Amino acid sequence: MTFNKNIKLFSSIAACLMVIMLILTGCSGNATTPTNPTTIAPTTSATIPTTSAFSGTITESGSTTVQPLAEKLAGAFMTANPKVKVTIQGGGTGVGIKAANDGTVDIGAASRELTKDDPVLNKILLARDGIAIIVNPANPVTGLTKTQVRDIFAGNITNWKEVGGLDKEIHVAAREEGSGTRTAFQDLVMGKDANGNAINISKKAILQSSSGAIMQVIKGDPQAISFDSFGYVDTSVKALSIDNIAASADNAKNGTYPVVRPLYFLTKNQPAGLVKAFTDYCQSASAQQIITQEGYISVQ
Amino acid sequence: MAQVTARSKQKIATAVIWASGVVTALILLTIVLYILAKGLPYVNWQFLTTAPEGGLSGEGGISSAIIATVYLIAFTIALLIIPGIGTAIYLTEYAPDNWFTSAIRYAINTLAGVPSIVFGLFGFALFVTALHFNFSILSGALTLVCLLLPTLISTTEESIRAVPQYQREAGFSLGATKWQTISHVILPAALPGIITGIILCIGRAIGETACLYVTMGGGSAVPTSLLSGGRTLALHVYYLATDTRASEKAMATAAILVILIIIINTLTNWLSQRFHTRMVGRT
Amino acid sequence: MVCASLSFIILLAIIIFILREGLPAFSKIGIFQLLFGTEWSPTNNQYGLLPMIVGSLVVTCGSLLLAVPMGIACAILLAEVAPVRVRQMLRPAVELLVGIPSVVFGLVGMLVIVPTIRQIGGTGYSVLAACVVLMAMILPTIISISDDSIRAVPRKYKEGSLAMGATHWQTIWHVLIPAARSGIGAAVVLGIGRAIGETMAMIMVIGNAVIFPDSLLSPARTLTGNIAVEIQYASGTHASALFATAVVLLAFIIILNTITMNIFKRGISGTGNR
Amino acid sequence: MDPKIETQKLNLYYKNNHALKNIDFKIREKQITAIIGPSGCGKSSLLRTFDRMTDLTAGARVEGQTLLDGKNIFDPLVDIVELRKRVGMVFQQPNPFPKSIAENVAFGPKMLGLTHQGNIDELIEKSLRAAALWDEVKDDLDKSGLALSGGQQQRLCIARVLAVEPEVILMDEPCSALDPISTLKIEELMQDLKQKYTIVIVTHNMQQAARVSEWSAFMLLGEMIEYSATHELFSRPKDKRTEDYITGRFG
Repeated sequence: MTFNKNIKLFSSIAACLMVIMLILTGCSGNATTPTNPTTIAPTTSATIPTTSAFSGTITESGSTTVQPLAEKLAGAFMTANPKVKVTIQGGGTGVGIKAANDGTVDIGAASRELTKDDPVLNKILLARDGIAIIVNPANPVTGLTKTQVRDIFAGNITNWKEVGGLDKEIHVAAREEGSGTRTAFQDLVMGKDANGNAINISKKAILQSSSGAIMQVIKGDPQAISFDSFGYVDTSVKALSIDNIAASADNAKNGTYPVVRPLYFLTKNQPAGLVKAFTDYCQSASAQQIITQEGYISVQ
Repeated sequence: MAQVTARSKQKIATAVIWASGVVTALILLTIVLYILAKGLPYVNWQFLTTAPEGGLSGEGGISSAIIATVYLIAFTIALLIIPGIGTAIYLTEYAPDNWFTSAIRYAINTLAGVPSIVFGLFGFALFVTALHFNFSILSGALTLVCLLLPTLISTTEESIRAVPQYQREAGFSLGATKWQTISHVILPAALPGIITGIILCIGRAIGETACLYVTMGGGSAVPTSLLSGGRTLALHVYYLATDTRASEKAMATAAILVILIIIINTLTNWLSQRFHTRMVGRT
Repeated sequence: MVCASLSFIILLAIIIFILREGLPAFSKIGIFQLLFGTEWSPTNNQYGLLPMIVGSLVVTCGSLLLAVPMGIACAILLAEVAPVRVRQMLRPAVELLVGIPSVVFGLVGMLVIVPTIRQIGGTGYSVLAACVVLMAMILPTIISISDDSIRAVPRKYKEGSLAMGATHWQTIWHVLIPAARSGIGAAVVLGIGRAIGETMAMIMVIGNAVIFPDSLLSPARTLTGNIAVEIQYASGTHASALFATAVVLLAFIIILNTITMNIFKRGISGTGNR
Repeated sequence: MDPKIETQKLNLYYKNNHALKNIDFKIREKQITAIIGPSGCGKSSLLRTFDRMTDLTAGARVEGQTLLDGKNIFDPLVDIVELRKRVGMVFQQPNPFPKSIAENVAFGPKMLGLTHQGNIDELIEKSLRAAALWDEVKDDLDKSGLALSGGQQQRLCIARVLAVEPEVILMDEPCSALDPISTLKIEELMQDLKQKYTIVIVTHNMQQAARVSEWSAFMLLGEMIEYSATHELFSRPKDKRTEDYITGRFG
């Protein structure tokens, strides 16, 4: 029997060795402090309802577009309520809707309008998000009409010179089918042709499974064009104006910018207790400030 | 005349072989050196100990990924040892030569070939949804156990078979029962081989991404319990590379992964030497 | 006894669960439509896997075409030609590369190989990039296993051939390689298994477009990539179509496995009568 | 004086090979009995039936009986552990465990739970002295058994067997892997072991058989050809085949 003892001994040594390492990295990096967003000016945290009476955990999962925003909001909420733990998971809009519906998480996140075959859920409008048409900064083109955008993405226009650019082939990139951002782009831009069936994005398009990956494609390829949510647009890419309306937060807020979609928190039924506190907070002025800071369009 | 062409064929062949060897070495080593050169400058203590901030910037370090990886590996190995070694012992010592044993062998061989994304889906369907473990280290670990079982079984079986038959006979001849002979003679002799197998599994688990991508949820927060989601170092490389602009941080994490693999390899080689000398005593 | 059947149970569980989740897709879409349909667009309820099957095959064969000759040549170098010093340096390097995670290869592929291919033409995200990355991944596996099997050939075979005045290369080509045939075969099959099973590195470099790749520079999508790329947003029939993709993959592997089991049973006896 | 071990109509089949044919053989207590014959004549197989090592080989089937102190050891009710405690075996290839010398010797008793820690060290010393190895290893008992010389390793195996206080010691060509000096040591050791133990030695070395054993048996192709006192067998062989073998006319 001695052998079994020392195999178990060995694995228990390995296990507690790892636990020790765990504690070491845990405390030295004070990793437990929530990822409080550095961007918030200290003043706003004062107005967060100091409901430090709250404790417990909230679980959220869903759209990867909402995820970074949710992480920032959760961070701020956790600073105000140290005894609360909010876990943010990705997984995509589909997972968010399913998880919220069968209760595996308290809050689901969706980055598109719910359709008829999605389950009926309580929608909490978090923010709106404009979808920008982005190109490599080196691309001379500054604006396109909506029909030009549709023809490019459908594969009818294939050379930049047809839209006032260089004589180079257009490389179309897009999010994979099913992604909230793409579904919104499909409804708002591609739309339907004369006899009512949807115009599809060209099958030759490069598909990437996350917004960040799309940014990589655009950043690396001067001939590439794609779409991504405002939240992701930064100096490494150039957002084109649509029908000469600049892709800016104000234009999106005042409704002139045509390509905007809602970002929802979803709960099975009316939120209550801790979940309600968090969702109310997310609609509070301070939360909306975080939302605008992050490049999204606040609802207030 | 035939002799001449044979000799010239010999020269050409050796040249081709040397060329392919050099090209292969070049390709493979540039990959490793590229990663280390690009990644290492960004590796510092601060990078290792701060938690990554969510969002696109990819700022912050990788402490939550390290903690999640450690949690995952410890839990997976702890779950893996008993069934893995148990099956190997059964197959080498007790298995009757019948259809059931060959069915088990067939299952192990097939499991070894199943792609990790299929394990991921299986884990997703069983652990994440059916058993409601949700996206968590627990689901990830259980999936990894299924994935690594064939590896541990075959390495353990190999090291048990490497123990010479006369050791087994010596044990029996002294009146030891079958289980006593196994646990006191065969397993101790095969121990270094088994440990090598376990380390191999750790190495593979650290490198695994596809099956964890769908079972661990990939949240960037620090995992506090077995049921909280997280991302391993390898997954973090993927998220950094595709989800954020911080490609140099992805390089840094990849560099750490490569270093981990180097450590594991040297450990395995050292152990298999020891296993060899221990069995032979002095030649 | 119990833990032995565990592995058997796990294999069954995998097949059952994947089938259970995949069945709705098979029933709604139909096996024929699923396997041979050429259109894959979940939003319009079209689930044809043929482009992905072709994609997987093209990438696997492409990478094998590159990796197998190089791998075997390198194995010969290691086993027979290289002096011991070189062997002691190269061998650990190859073993190290067997352990390198696939996501590292994907990263290098995305940041180095894709931009270089972009210079040649297209977007860079292409079948060629996928083949190069896959080649780099399966090369170490093929080298190390082929090397082992060449070195396992009994010395007397080699000495016998050399004694008859054969050159070193003739000995290698006519005696050693045939004798190690089953080992090398196993190495190639392992390479195929890993190539078909690779996911993360693929979605980073292949562009994931659901088309039949018409040239080396055109993007494509593999079966595994199809699952990983769309699992995030899949629900309902779309999700079960992804599970159906996993069923197809599983079928590939099981067929591959049964074939190899038979070959090597015969293979081993085959070398006997050389 | 009834025999320590006796076989009656013993037949042994390996799958379809009839290894032992109707062996009737009596081994006297506290004597050294040698079994000689060309390789493949079944002498080792016969030896291995005495402590049922044949059970380990797949497809082995035994007919007839082997009696130890009058009781048939193939009777299913026989406790195999008890049998192997009373009948120890030394193998052709010295096979100490990859453990320390002390652990090697203590292995048997610990397995059988014969002693508690108390007098284990005494038992180790006693066994090593009995195997004439004590003086050479007494101050590095925790050195690995594998680090000893061939002769020492074989004596360690003998010590290991003695530690379980057997009644019979079976030796399967114990010296074929050893140099002449170690072989001589083992043969001297056998002389003083014979006071307390019945010894059966299988060897293809006829001089060794002549030197050490009181009784010798000659086997050929699975049959017991002749069995008598050693000096008689070597000086006045009754069967012609024994005579041919002894005079070295065939292998």
